[in-house]
Amino acid sequence: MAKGLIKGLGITLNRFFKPKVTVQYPEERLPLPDRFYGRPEFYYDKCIACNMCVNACPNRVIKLETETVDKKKVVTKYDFDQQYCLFCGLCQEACPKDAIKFSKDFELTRYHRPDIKIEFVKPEMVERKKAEIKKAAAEKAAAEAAKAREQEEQNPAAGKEGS
Amino acid sequence: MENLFVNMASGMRSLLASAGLPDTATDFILMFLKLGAILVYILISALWLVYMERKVSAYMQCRIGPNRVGPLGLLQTTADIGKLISKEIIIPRCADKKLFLLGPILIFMPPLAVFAVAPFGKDMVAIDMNIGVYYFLAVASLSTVIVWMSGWASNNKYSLIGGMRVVAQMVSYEMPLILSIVGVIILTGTLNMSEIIRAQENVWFIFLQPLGFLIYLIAGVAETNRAPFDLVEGESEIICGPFTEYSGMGFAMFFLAEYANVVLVSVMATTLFLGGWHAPFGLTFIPSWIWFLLKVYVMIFLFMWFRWTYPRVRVDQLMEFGWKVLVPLSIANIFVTGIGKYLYQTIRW
Amino acid sequence: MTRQPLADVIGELASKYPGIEVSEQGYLTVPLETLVEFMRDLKENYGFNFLTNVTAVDYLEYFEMVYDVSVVGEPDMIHIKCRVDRHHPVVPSMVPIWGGAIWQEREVYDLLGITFQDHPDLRRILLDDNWEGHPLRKDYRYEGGRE
Amino acid sequence: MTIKTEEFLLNLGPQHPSTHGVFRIVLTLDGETVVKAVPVPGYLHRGIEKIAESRTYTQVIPYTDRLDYLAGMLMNWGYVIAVEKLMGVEVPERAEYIRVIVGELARIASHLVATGAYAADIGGLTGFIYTFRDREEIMDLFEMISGARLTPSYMRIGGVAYDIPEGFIEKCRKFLDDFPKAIEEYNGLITGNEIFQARTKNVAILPAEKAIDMSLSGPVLRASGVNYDLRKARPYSVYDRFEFEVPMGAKGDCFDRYYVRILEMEQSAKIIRQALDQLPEGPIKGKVPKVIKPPRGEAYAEIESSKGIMGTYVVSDGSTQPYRVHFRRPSFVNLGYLDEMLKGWKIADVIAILGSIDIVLGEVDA
Repeated sequence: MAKGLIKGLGITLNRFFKPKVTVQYPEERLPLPDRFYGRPEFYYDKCIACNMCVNACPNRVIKLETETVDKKKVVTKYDFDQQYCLFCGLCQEACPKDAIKFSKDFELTRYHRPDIKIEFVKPEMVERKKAEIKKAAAEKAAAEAAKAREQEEQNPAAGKEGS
Repeated sequence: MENLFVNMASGMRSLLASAGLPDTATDFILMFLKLGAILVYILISALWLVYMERKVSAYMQCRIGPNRVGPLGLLQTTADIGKLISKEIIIPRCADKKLFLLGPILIFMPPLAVFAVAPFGKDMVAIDMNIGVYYFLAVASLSTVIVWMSGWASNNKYSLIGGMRVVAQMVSYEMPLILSIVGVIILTGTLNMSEIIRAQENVWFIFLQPLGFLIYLIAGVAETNRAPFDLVEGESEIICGPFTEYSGMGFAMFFLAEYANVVLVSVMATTLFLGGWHAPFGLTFIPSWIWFLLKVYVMIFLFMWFRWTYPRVRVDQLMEFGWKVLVPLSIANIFVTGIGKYLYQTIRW
Repeated sequence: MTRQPLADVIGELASKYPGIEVSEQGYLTVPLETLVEFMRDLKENYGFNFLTNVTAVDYLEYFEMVYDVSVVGEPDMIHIKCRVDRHHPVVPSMVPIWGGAIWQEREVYDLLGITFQDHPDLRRILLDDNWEGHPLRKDYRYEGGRE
Repeated sequence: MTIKTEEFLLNLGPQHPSTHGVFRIVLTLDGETVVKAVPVPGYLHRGIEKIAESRTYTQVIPYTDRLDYLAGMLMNWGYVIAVEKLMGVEVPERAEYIRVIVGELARIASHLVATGAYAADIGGLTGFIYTFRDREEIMDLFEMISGARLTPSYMRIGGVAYDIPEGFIEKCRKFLDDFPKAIEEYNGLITGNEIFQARTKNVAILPAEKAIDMSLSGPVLRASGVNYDLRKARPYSVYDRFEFEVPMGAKGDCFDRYYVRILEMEQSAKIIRQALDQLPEGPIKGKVPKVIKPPRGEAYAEIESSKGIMGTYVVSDGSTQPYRVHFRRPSFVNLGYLDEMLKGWKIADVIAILGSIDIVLGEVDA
C-alpha cells in the first residue's frame, strides 16, 4: 500500500549521502564554451564603420557615429546600450571584420544605471586614429609630392608640356 | 556527566539554602532558573533546527545548503533572525491591530508551557506533574487558537483560509493523537511522564504499540503542520496561510514556533514510545539526557525526511484520512491493547 | 476510413459555394455572408474538427480574418480567409462550431478590434480593460518607448 | 439549524508562488470549492507581434526565444519554418538533423521544468530540484552549441547559426545515457508516490471530444487519448525518418497529463539518439540571400512544440520586414478551457490543474 511512499524515502535518503552538485560560485567557476555571449567587446582598430552591426541589431542597442577625416571614416562613437541587449549575437554575425565580439564575462551587473551602457570609443582613441589618418594622409601626400617632384626632375619637359 | 544538570540544580539549592533563604524562596528561584534554562534550550534548538532543516533539505536535494555565515554556515539562522528583527513590522490596513500583534507574542507560549513537564533525563524534569500527558495535550492544542486568531486578524483571504484549515486540521488530528496515546496509558496506568519512561525500562513502547506509534507519528506531523500535512502554510496554494501578512520579527516568531512545536512532538514521541532517557543495548555509559536528545533528534530528522520527500495532501483527503482511517485504527488499537493487557494480567495472575 | 484528398475537398468546396476564391497554394477566400455555413459544413461533412489558428490582418482597406482548420490525427489543413469591412468589423463567432476559438477570438478582438457576434465572453484579454485603440491595426500610433 | 454561508472572491495571482509566472485567476469560492473561475492573462504582454512588424525577418528570431522561454529552440524553429515556407527555401539535411537534436533537447528541458514544477505545485519541492539538476545538463549543451542557455536564437532562416561544436555529440550521448536513471528517480519520487497519485488521479478529467473541440494540443490533448502529434500526423523536417511512439493517456486526468510528459521525454531521447546516429555531413545553411526579402504572400506553418501546436502565420508585403506575424501559442489556446476545468474543484486542485496544463506566461501573453 505504502510502497511508493517508502521508495520515495529511500531515494531522498540515498541522495543524502551522495556527492553534491553545487558549484561554489565566486571561488569555483564552470568552464564556459567559446560561443558564450557575455559582455561585448569592440576592437576599435578593426572597425570599418560599415554600420552592419547597427542594422543587424534587433533592439537598436548599438549607436555608431562617424566623422570623415580625409575621405576616411573615423568612428567617433560606439555606444553599446547593454541593458537592451538580447545577446542574440546577430551583430557579431553581421560584422565582416570581427570588430564586435562577445566575451565570456557574464558578470554584467552594475551598481549604477549609467554604468550599464558601454562607451567603447574614448576621445583619445579617436584623436589617435585621426592623427594616424592625418599622418598617413600627410605622408601619402608628401610621398606623392616627392614622387611628382621626382618625376618632374626626371622629366622636366613632360611637366611643362602638361601645363 | 550523568548527573551534570541534576548536580547543578542541587548545588544551586544548597548555595541558596546556605545563604539563609527560606525553602519556599529557594524553590521559587530554582523553578525560575529551570524554566529559564528551558527557554534558552527552546530558542537555541529552534535556531539550530532551522539550520538543520536547511542542511538536511539541501543534502537530500544534491545541494550543500548554507555554508557562508560562520563555520559551516552555522550562524546563518542567527544572521537571518538579525535581519528579520531589523525589518519593519508591516500591519495591513483594516487588520485587527491588537490581535494581529498579539499572535506572534502568544505563539511561543504553548510550547514553552509544555516543556515544563518534559523529562529531559533521569530526574531532569522541571515540574514533575502527575497529569503530565494530559497537560501536554491540553496546552499544546492552544496554539491552534493563536494561529487561527492571527489568520483572522490579518484581514487577508489567504490567511483566513489558512486559519480555518488550522482549526479543521487540529480538530481532526487531535483525536487520533490522543487516542494513540491512550494505548500507552493503558499499559502504564499513569499520566506522569517520568513514570511512563520508567515503565519502558525493559521494552520500549514502540515495540508494544507499533500501530500506536505510527498513528502518533502521522498525527504528530499533522499537529506540527509539516509536509505532507502542511496545508496550513501550503506555500503553493495559499502563499503562507495565516502568516502571509506577517513580516520581520512577527514572521520569525511563527517560524521559530513551528520548530519549537517539532521539538515538542518529538520529545513526546521519545517519552511515550522511544523509552525516553533509557539507553538501548545497555550503552549506559552515555548520560541519560544525551540519549534523550539523541532520540529527539532522530525523530526530528524523520520529520524533515518526510517533509522533503512527500507532496502535500488535499484538504478533503486530509479529513478523510483522519476520520476514516486514523480514528478507527486508533480505536482498534485501544481495543487490542485493552484485550492484550487483560489477557496478560489473567495469564500472569 | 481513408480521407478524401485535400485537393478534392477544396475543389468540391469551391464548386459548392459560389463566392469562394482559391489561390495557387490552396488558400480559400470565403465571403463573409457564407462563412458560418461554410465552416459548419467543413466541420460536419468534411471532418475538419480541429480549429488550430484564428487571427486577422489589417490591410488598411479591409481586415482579413484567417482561420486554419485541420483534422485531428491527419495531415490535412485548410487555410481560410475572409475579408471584413474595416469600418464595420463584425464577424460571426466560431465558438458555436469550435469551442477552441474562444480565447483566440478574444485576442483578435483585443488587438485588432474586430467584434465577434454571438461570442460568449467578448472582453479584452491581453491588454488592460481601459486600453485605448487596438495595437495591431496598422494605423495605431503609440507614444513612449525608451528614451 | 442552518449556518448562513457566503461565497467570496479570491484573487489568485498575478503574484502567486504557483501560477508559473504572472497569471491571475479570479476565483469565486464557496469555502474551499471553486464555484467560478475567471482567468486573466496579459500581465506579461510585450506585444511581440507588433514588435515583429518593425524588425527584419532575421531580427524576429531573438524575440521568438522569449515566447516559450523554456523551449526557445522550438519557438525559433516554429518561426523559421514559416518563413522558409513563405520563401520556398530548402534546408540542408545536416541543418534539419541539428534542428531535430536541439529541438528534442529543448522538449526534454521544457518537460523537465513541467514535471519538476508540477511536483513543487503539489508540494514536494525535492522533485523540482532533481529535474532542474538534469535540465542543467541540457542548458550546458545549449550553451555549447548556441552560446546562450535560455534564449538561444540559434536557428536561422534556411538553417542554423553554427555547426555542432567539438565535444557536443559526446556530451549529448552521455546525457542520454544517464537520462533513463534520472527518469527512474522521478518515477520513484514523484510518479509512484501515493500522495501524489491521490492528488492527481481522477482530478479534472478532460474528455477527448471536449479537448478536440477546445483546440487543446500537445500533452494535454494526448493525455485524453487523442493521437495527434504533428511529428507523426504531418511530419515536418526529417521526423518521418525516426522511429518513435506517441505516448497517450487513457483517462485525461491530471496524472495522465503529467505522466504523458515523462513518457514523451523518453521518446525524445530515443529520437535524439537516432538523429545523432544518422547525422549527415554537409552545409548547415541553405541558399538564402543575405538580405531576406520574401515574395508577397503569406504562409502558415505549424510545429509540435513542447506545450502543443506552435503555429506561425507570416504575411509578407515584399519588403525586408514582415507585414504581419502571428504566433499561435499552444499555452494560450490550452488555457481557453481552464475556467470550465476548474469548476467544482478545491483550491489545492486549482494549482494541480493549472500545473498539469503546463503554461509559460511568456507564451500565453506574447
